[in-house]
Amino acid sequence: MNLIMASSWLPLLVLLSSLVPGLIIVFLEEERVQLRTALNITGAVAKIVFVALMLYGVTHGHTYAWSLPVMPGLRLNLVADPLALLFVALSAALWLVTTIYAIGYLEGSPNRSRFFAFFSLCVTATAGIALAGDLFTFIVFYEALTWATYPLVVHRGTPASVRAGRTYLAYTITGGTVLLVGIVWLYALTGTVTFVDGGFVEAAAGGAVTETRIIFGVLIAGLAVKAAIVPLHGWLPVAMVAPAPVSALLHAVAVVKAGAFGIVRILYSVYGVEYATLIGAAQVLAVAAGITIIYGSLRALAQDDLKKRLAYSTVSQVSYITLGVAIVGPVATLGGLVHLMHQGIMKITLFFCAGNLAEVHGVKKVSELAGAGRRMPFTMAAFTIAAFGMIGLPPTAGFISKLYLGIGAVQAEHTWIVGVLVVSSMLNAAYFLPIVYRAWFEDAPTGATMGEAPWKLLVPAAITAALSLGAGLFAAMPVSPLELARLIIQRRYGL
Amino acid sequence: MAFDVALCVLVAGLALRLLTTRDLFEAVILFVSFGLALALVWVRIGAVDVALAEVALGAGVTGALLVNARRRLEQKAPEWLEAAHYRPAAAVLPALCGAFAGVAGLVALTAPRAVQPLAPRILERVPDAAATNPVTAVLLDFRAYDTLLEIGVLVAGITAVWALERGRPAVPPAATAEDEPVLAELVRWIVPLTVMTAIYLTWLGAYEPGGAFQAGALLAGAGVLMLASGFLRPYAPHSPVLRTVVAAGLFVFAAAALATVFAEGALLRYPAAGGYVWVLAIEAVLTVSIAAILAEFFVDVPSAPQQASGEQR
Amino acid sequence: MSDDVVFPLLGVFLFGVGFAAFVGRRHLLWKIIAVNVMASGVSVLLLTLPRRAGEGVDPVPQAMVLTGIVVMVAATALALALAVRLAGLSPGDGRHRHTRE
Amino acid sequence: MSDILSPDVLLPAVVLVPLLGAAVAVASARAAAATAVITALLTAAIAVLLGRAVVAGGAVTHAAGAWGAPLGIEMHADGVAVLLLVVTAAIGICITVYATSYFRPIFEDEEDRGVRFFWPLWLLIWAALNAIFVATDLFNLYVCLELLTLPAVAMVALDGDREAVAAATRYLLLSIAGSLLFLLGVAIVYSGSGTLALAAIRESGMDARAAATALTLMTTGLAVKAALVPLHVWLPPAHAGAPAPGSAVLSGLVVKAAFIIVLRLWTEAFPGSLLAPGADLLGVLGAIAVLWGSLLALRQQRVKLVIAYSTVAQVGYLFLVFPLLLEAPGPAWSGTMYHLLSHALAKAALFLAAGAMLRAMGSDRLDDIAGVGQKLPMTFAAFGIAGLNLAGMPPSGGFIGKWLLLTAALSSGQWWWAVVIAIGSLLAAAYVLLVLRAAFLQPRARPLRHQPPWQLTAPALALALLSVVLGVWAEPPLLLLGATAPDLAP
Amino acid sequence: MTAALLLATAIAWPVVLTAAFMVRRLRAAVVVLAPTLALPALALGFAGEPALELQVPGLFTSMRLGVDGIGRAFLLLTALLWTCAVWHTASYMRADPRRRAFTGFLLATGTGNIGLTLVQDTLSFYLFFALMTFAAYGLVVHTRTADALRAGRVYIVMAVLGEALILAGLFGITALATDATFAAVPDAFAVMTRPGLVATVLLLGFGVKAGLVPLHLWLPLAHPVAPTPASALLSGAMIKAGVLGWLRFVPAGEMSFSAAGITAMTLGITATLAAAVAGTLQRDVKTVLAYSSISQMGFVATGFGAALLVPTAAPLMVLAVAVYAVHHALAKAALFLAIPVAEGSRRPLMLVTAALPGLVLAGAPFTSGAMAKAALKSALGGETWPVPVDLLLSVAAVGTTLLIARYVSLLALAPARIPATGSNRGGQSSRELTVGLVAPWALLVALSVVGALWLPWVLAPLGELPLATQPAYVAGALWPVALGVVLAGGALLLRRRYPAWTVPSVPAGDVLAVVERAARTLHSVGAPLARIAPGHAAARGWYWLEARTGAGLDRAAAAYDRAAAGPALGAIMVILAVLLFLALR
Repeated sequence: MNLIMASSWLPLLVLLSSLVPGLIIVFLEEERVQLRTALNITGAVAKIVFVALMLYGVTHGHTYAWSLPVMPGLRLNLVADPLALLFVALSAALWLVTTIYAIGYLEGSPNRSRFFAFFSLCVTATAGIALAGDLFTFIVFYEALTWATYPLVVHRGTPASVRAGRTYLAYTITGGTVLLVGIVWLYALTGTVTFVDGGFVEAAAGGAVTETRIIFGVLIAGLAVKAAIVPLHGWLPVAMVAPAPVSALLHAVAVVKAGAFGIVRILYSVYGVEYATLIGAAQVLAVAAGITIIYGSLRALAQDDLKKRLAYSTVSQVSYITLGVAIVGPVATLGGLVHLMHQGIMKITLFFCAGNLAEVHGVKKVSELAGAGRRMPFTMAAFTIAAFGMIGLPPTAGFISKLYLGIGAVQAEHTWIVGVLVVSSMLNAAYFLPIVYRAWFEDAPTGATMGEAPWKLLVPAAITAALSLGAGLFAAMPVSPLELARLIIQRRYGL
Repeated sequence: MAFDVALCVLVAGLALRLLTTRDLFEAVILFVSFGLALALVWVRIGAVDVALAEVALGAGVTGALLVNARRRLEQKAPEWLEAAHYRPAAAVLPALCGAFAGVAGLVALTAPRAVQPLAPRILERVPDAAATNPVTAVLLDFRAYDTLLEIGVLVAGITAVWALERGRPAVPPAATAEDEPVLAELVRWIVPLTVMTAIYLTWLGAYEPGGAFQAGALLAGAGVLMLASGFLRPYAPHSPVLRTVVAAGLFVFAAAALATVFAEGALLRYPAAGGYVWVLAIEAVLTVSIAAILAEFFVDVPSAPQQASGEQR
Repeated sequence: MSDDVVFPLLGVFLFGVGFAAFVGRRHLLWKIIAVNVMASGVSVLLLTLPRRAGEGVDPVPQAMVLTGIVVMVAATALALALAVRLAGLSPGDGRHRHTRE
Repeated sequence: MSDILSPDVLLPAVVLVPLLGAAVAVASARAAAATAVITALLTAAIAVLLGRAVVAGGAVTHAAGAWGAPLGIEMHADGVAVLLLVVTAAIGICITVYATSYFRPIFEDEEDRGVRFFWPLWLLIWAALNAIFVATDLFNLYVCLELLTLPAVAMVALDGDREAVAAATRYLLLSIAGSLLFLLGVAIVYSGSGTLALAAIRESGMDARAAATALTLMTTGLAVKAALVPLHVWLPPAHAGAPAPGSAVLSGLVVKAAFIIVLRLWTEAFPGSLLAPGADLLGVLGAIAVLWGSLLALRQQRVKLVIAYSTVAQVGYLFLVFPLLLEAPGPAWSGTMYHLLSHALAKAALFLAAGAMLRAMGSDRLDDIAGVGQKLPMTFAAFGIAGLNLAGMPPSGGFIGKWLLLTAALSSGQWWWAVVIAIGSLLAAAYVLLVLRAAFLQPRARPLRHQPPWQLTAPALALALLSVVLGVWAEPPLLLLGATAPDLAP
Repeated sequence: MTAALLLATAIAWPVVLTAAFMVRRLRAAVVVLAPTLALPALALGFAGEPALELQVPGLFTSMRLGVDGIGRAFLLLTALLWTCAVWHTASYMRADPRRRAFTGFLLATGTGNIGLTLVQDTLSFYLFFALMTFAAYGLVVHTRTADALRAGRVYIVMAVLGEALILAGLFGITALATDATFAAVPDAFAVMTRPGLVATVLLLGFGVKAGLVPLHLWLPLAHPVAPTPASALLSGAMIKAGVLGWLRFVPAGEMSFSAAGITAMTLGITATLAAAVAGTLQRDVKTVLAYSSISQMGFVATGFGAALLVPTAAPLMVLAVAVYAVHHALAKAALFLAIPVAEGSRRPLMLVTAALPGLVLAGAPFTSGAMAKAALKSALGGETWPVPVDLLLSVAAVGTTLLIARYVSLLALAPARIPATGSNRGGQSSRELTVGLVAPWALLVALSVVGALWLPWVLAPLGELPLATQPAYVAGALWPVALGVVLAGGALLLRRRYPAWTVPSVPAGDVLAVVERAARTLHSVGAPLARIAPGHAAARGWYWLEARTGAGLDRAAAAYDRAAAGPALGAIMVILAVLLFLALR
């Protein structure tokens, strides 16, 4: 009963749990480290608790909704349906670890209050995106995310980082604006923006096929920027100048995910995959995703800068999500959705490790990785697990996603997608295995510094690595991401 | 009829000349006479109030201001005077503009008049107004709100001028009675007369053409004369007395407005009994303020730069 | 032609020539004079446009013109003050009040 | 004796009180500041009360002298008017607080920064603004315009450097010419319709050609005052040259007043004209303004100039309403008004923040404000929030306005306006970033000359936050606007 | 119950050991315990009754364990080999600095290899198969010499290729299967739109591991460089995993896969012949064995291909393939383990013993080899082939014999005269023979010989195979061996007579060089293509535009301001008004 009483507030609480600390931290002096840390951790834990509550409720058939009237006919809707929970759970979980990591990573550096303030705002926006119950709410938080992330990208304040920030905004704001136009257009056409499982466009405007096609294009074009779909991915590798926790955030938790999640929403709750396929939009999207997957991997091959390589790997990996939801059929969607989580935990691990390497030993390039396994065994172990996950080797999480994607592709009789997956797996291996090889099978250069990262940097990586292994190894367990995703699919397809 | 045409031609000619001449002094003189001629036009039309105002303000004060400004420019930036570069060659665009304005005016001119004009309706209600002179009735009753804001404009103007001139020391008197005997003598006679006339005009305003603005202008003129002849030492620009006098008109008028809103439930709706008194009172105060303001306009023309900059450094 | 055409024509002319001068002449004082002439033109039109032959003059436009004249005096005074002030200032003068590079 | 709180008292009071305040401020230099503060609070209170009254009991009309139109002048306060009054009041209070400190000399060589003239000028402007918002009479509007222009010009020249004075002169002459064009229009209307009341003109069955001429003249005249491209040249130097609080009120409100009048003319007096291609012409000019203004803003080197050019662009947005108003009355009207309101708040905040930076850093050149983010966090926060509002980023009033305008454009099938709006907001983001970026750079070793007191930081932040509130709590104002959308039946 | 427990242990023990190895403190102990890696599995292999099932719901995609007929055969051989090899390693590696690391990889690989014989569902099979494949890399590159690393590179590339192909096949099956079990595989194929494609993909995928030509490239490189026990396992156990993969994933006998079948047979027969030739010309004894493995796998492939092609012959074929796998595993392991022993002593007795498994391989009469060949032939005999298959197979047997001969001769040579390769000899020219070194070898020899002689009798009834004792078959089996021996002798005599003659040699990994060149070309073409970044180009374009037009914009603005200061502004105002007027009326 109590739970039900509080229920309608839970989505809001999830937002506030990071918004409030953020706003307090803004006004905190640099020196108040203890208090700031306390705030951050409390907020993160609180968020997880709230999410857990909702998770429990949703798995027991309860839906949480909170809304605030903004304009006549338009409200700020926070709805916790399973799909939303999938994303919000991911961001909540990863926020905690990333916070711990960031605290360790930034020890003693300037402007930490600013950093953590925007860090929290960033996560708030992400949670908002996840819980958005309609396109209006979605765009609100989507844009908020763009601006909340900017200070993090330029955090170092070097000319390089400011340039990167400029590029980042140039891309994302353009994307946001295009998206806004698309949303308003759709609103003008259909008169509604509220998400409906299976989409509402067909019902509302099935007649105007051409128009819905164009709008779909506009919407996706807008989202593709954050989702880093070729050719709109340019900002992602450039944003590498940001501190490691930020990169982790960008790639695993917030920005890129927001784009991908948006595409999922469009296909899943706005157009509906069936209708999108009917008007031929989904196929085009799938092809774009396929191209991105291959292209990203090819670019990654050529990178010597570790974080750049990871960035291009993200470009490639995130499009799995798009690919999955762009294919008709429950299993493919399942694959896409579950990859939303899996990619997150695996990629964040990789960035944590990359951060450790750079932070502890100043290793930033793949060519400098020789003997890294000896120098920081635990970090590299975590890295290896995540890397194998990215390649899609069993029993890691990556394999599960890839498996369901492949199955879905076959069931939808898109054999070419199987080809894409296979080739991309090989390419992933081609740019990750050399790293693993250098780390473990080459000897460290003489005079190389030894020593593992401090626990604040290590524990997060260890946790996420364990997760990315566990998510695969225990995929059949009821609490695994796979099962959560399956829940969504069952809702949708009534399986 | 013919006279009208001739008059119009005269006015037009004056305007044309004063706008195209190269000599600023000539232009200013012509402007004053242009104003006077225009006043005749007003009389011909039958707008005596306007005629009075034109003489007092349009021709008088504005003319004086122009003369003064020219003198100051002479002092501080003589190059400005021969800088009256006006090339007929460059007259194409202006001509275009003029033509446009002409066309627009003609369109308006050829357009039919209003189906039901306002004048009759106003005139039939004038008896209910606080003044028997229709114009004054409109100024201080029907459209008193405009007049209130108009005073505001005047105050704004003088404040603006002051703001430009802050830090300026009191202008030394241009002359003293000693070195201008003729003027001094003249002043001895004229000033009292003007004052009398002003008072009369103000009082008259309620019934006949005349009123605060004209009266104020006259007073201002007198003041200016006295200043010029050194009978009157100019106040330091921000002396409390001067500021109070300047503000008084606006204050009283606005206060009256507020009071009427409370008392009569409508802005500047005068009490049924003694509305006339209100009007007279307001007019009286206005006259003084307006006079002060206009005089200040005249006095407060900027000082020499070296002084100004000397002040700043 | 009757007088309810003559005077409006005068108004039109005054406004036109005033506008032309306002646009054409670079010298501030002439610009100021020009707007005054324009104003006179408008006043003439205000008074004479609505009026039919033979009728007395409408008090409302009279009041408006009176107001207009006063407003123009104020505006002219300010404009002249500005012009003279401008003549007194050399470029960049007083800039130091504002910012210091 | 009528009840002090009855709207029939409040409506005239909202104009008279600042007028009285101005008179007092003129009379006594010593009491000026105190008077201003009190007047500000009073006026604000009156505006709010009036607003409440209107929300409760619908639009209020006050007949000056109890004559009523067309004999006398009427004041009319509907939803739009009270929103404008309240927003003006909010900005007014902030500017007043700000000015109490801004003019205080902080440098050895600064003696008199003209504050005692600022007060009366500012109160007169405020009175004029309020008067315009509630005016219903053409000639009354003319007088109000003049009452607005003269102090505004003085504001520009207040800092007294040559550029400012030159800008002021230009501003004055142009707007006098504009006023005269307007007045000529008035003359034509009066002779053609026999009335000066906007509503009455509509019914007067005035000759179409004359009406067109009059509307042309008046619109052109006002376009000068509203700095609509290509008549915008006077604005940037003037708004950048004025002292910060002056710039705030000029950019935030004064320009808008002119636009409001244009809108009133087109919707209330001559609604038929919206059918004509003239509406599209204004739209096109608006579009050009959006692009041209934004592009030039991108090229500026001084913060205040960036903001000033952004005003040129934002005014352009407002003029997009004309082509949209017939096709999509609801969103176009509310959107434009909402954009106007939120932009007023944001722009005022920006200028106040810029002023604080200027006083603290001694310069507002983009290269000199590096690291302002760390040095003046509050000021910079204000700037950032307000800037995002300009860029139409949620949650902010600007976003709501953008959303509605886009809806109007797209639902009426005029997608090209949507494109303009989109590009405009992109460019806005770009020039806001121009300043934000500088703040994140590592600070130069250039010490603050002066730590701004709360009077310089709080108002800016308050206004910025208000513009956000406007974005989150948008339903009531929008309902109010929607209720008072003009009926455009020609 | 106990069986189930045993089953659980059989798979859990290796996992436990491997996990324990990760912990630095337990490592030493684990290294000691390593030889027990496969013991539970071995026990299970002997004890476990077929069709024993055990399901672990939560784990992975709910893993299924079990032992069935085929599984048991492979379980046995795997467990045996692993036990012997790891045991052997202990003493073989004594002097090796990286001994522990090697053991670690050995454990991981073993876990994979044993696990894949025990699981009953495709996904888990893939899991363990992948584990084995990638862990084995550590075994290949153990010595870190240039050759080793190159071999490793080739191995991993091929492995990834294989994994990817298998993954594709896996998608194909799992998408249509009711569940992941092997039992469901045939039904999946039944409803497939293009079963042939899937089958071929899988054939090639597992073919990489099974050394199917032309996917065999890694074998001749990896075997010589890997430590001998590792080579034994690679050739003995791991390539059999590939075969098991075939049997598990491609339902031979359910339907006819003509494409896959023909591919398999062609490649198989080619392998048997070509590998024999290439191998005989090798200089390194391990390379020789590697090629022999390739050629042997050729036989298996041929058999399997036939099974794919002719459903009716499938049961027999499958059996034959199984038999072949088993006996080849034992024999090949024995041959490998003989090498270090030979380094210790080169007494003729030892050499003869070492050669025995070779004879089995060659299919000398009365051996499982002969029987398997017989089985193949009889199954093939049912059909008519475009080429004389059985003749070719006999020729291949000759080749095998020659290979063995080559092996023995190389074994007989002194280490000094064996061309130095990466193969690890602990730097010493001769080892002292310890029990740990010799016993496993001896055991394997014994097993292979005994098994070779015993298996036919066991298996004959199962698949009503023709007994390999029947004269016809004896003859058929005898002549190739004999011929081979004769040829070998001849070659030996010639070599004695004309020492000047040099034998032409084939580079290890024959066609590899070609492939590598092709890969390089591909990369040089692909790399620039990958550098195209349209989105970024757009951004850069904008900056460029800004840089270019910015100044112009300023100039334009300034010019306009200047003009507007003069009459122009008025004109503009007028033009504006005129336009507006025209637009309004």
